[in-house]
Amino acid sequence: MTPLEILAIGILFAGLGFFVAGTVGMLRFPDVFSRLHALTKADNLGLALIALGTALLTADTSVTLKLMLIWFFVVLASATSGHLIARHALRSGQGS
Amino acid sequence: MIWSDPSTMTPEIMTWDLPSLVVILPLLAAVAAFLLPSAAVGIGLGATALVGAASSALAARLLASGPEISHLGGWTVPLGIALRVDGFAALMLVTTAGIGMLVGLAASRSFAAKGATEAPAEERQRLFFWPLWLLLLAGLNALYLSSDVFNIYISLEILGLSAVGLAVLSGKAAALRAGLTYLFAGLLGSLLFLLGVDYLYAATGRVDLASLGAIDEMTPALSMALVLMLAGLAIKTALFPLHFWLPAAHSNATAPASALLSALVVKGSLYVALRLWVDVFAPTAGLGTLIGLLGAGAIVWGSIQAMRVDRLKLLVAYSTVAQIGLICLVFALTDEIGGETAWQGAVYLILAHAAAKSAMFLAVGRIAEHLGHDSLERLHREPLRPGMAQVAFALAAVSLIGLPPSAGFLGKWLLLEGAMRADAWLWVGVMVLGTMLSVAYLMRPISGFLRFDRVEGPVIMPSRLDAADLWPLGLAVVAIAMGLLAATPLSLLAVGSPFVVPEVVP
Amino acid sequence: MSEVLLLLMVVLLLTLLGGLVRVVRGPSEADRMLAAQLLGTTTVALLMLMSVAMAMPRLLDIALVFAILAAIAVVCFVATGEVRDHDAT
Amino acid sequence: MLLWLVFDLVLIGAIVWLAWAALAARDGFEMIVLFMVLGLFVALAWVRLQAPDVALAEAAVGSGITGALLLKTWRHRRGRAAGDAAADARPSRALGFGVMGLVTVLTGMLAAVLVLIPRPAPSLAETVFANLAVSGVDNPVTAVLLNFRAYDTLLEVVVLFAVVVVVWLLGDAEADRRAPRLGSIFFGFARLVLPVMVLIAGYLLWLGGFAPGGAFQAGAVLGAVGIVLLLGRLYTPTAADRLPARLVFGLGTVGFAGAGLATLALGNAFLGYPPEAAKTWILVIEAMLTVSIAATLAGLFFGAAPSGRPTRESDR
Repeated sequence: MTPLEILAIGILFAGLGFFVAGTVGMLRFPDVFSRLHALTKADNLGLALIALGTALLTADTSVTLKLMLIWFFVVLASATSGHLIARHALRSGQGS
Repeated sequence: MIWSDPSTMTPEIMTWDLPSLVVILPLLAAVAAFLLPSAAVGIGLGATALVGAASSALAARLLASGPEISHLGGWTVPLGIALRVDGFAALMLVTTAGIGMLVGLAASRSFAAKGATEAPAEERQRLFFWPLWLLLLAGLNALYLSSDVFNIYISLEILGLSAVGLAVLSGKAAALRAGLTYLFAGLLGSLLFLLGVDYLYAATGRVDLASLGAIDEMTPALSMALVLMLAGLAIKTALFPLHFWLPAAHSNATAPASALLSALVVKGSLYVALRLWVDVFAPTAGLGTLIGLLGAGAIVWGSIQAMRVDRLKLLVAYSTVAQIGLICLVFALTDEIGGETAWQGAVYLILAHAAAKSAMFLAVGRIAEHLGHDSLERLHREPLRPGMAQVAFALAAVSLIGLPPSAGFLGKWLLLEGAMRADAWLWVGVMVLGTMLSVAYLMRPISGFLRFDRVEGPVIMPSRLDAADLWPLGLAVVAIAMGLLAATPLSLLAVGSPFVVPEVVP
Repeated sequence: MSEVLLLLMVVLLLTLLGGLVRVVRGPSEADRMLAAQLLGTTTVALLMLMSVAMAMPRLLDIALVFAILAAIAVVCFVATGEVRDHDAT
Repeated sequence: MLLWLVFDLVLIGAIVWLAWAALAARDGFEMIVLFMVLGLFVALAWVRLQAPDVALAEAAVGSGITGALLLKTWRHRRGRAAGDAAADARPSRALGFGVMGLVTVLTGMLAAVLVLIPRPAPSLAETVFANLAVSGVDNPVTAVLLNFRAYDTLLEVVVLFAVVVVVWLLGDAEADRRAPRLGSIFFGFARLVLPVMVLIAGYLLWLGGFAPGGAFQAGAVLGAVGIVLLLGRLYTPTAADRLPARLVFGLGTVGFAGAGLATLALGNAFLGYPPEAAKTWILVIEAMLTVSIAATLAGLFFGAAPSGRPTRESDR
């Protein structure tokens, strides 16, 4: 394994850690809002690290660009949906 | 139904790709009728007439020069899809366009624009009947010409969806409920058929009927595929005991929609089943007997229900269940000596039933329009007697029962002859029983029409002949006349008949 | 190398299953939607890893479609949702 | 390899469990979310089956748009049937057992067929690849859908058209509840993402010529644009939009069938494109299909012919 690959694997594992943590938080946290908090970590950082690791492994410019694009849209979508769900939960009294 | 003489046709017609056109024309017309609701009646009738003319020209061409194949996209099978026209297909094309034309003329009257007094529901019926009918026509024609099981599946979907649309056209709660059941039953049928197609492809790597028909050995996988496809088609054809959706769907639709559903839609899937059975798969005697027994069950059950119900429309709908059973007896007979005769009889019964049942539903629609109800119990107490519609009903009943010289008689006679030549006396008995039962249930409304002793007050006959009565009457006359003018249809049916063994060239 | 990737994928798949628990348990509609959102993101991550492990770069197009459509269901969930009277302020 | 086996087994187990859970769920909303999640797993399964085309279609239609359609329908039903016990009635136990029996029989037959079919399974793949060079495109799936079996695809487009006709027949355009406005964050999102979605739809369409992609996937993404526009009240259909909407619904059918008539006029077989220009023909047809499919999906989501009546304003 080249040093680059080792680095990539390390980054991927860090990303995985965020996903595991996000899922655990999703299961363990007591209400919608704190669960939302757990979720956004996985979305933003977890996926960013996975995308970075994948980009390092493939080492291809077009793939890297596509990975960035995917990450960007997932973050955008999750920020928007997080906001919308939180607002909905607040208004409809589903918060607790 | 116009049988033009091939020698009088212009040379261009002789080379036109008529099989593609009879599918494409109604499609384009359906979109046009949806786009321009104000011109929908003209578009609908014009396109139906045009399709009828093209179908007749195609039939004439077939009589002159034999079966045709169009390779779509220029690709030969098994890579591409071919449209194949033989006599059976051409006969169905012409019948469908002809019956569609007469029902369409009746519909143009019953869904006529009423100006400011028109209720929203009436407006919907008027606007949506035409695109749905044209889609139905396209789906049916695609089905008749298809020679590819996957393509048949898609055609069945078009047929099923437009049929559901027609069934719920009235927008009444009962029609919507029945329509939902109809939709689910149809989808279940389609899915079973599709699963059979999957099995076929997995087992043979082919989906075109020519390649599938060339396979001589019925492997277990092929048998399973056949069973699945036939089960799917049985649901769509409403073969007992899978007819559960039919009575409600057919009796709650508006009259022209009921006429189309009963005359044409159930026949579409029956046509496919018969084609697969005769053309493609080596008939398996056990399965054929089973279908025949289900047919016998349908005759008994449908007739008994028709004798019990109180609504005239429901009686006519249950009679469809019984008649489908009668036609399905052919599945038990194709393997026998008189197989070809029985097959001709079944095809003729399909045509006869299409004409007679559409006439009957339109007539019942007219009667219900006059009386404001279609209760059998109250028929003979009504002072109002819509005479022409009742005559149409009675003439259609003549063909359904199978009295000479009607088309129903000819079909039943051929089927009976096939059974007798095969010494299949069980099926002969079933047919005789079915005939007696059909007399019994059809006499209920007809005796109601003819009894005057319970009427309180003077009997009123509608004084003026209404043009709307002409169309059911015309269809009923067709149902009789096709028995007298059977030579051309029968010789057309012989074109490319699957029973003709090709001569071996030494 | 590929073993390590596969191990990552299996663990990621297991977190997907973990997220399912929240979909089933709820209790509120918002909880279920939130869990579905997380599962969607995890699927995108899985597709990224699979594109390397199966050597199919075209899988990223699938991930891209998932990413771009990720918010549709949530937007529908909120936009067709009920508004209580006391919120109309 | 063992790990692949573990991965596949977990995936299969999850799909079976999800299917069961979606059926067994007592709550309609839970059912819908489970179904959406099932779409994710099924897409992964298609990838594992080396069918990226189907996976892409599942991604485009399966989870997002289907989820939105189901959610809207469910809410609509609930809004209508408030207090109506029949609306929430579950199918009878007998029906459940009947369906279960049927599914068991079918699964048994499927297993039997898997055992019975010859190996290697016969297929048309070789014939398709042998003719790919003259089809005008490099993606075998597109070659089958738009050239070898274009007639099937034409009829499939007609099925979509028939669906929209029936929905317009039945649909009720009346807005049935006050819906919340989505707020400025949503509008920022929409402003950024919608144009990109249109671009990606174009990308998928172009991709179909040589890789997984094509009119159906592109149409689904473009249809999602329409759904977001409708949901965010960025576009509210009025009675004046009926004719243009009908035009676009019919565009796929008319364009495809019209192409068939044009090939007939050229003296070719129906839908037999001139070989040297086949790629152009396919691309033009696919472009029309994309627009038509997108409009149809958005139209189905809207659920009715737009009425002349103004929709009730939302509260905030």
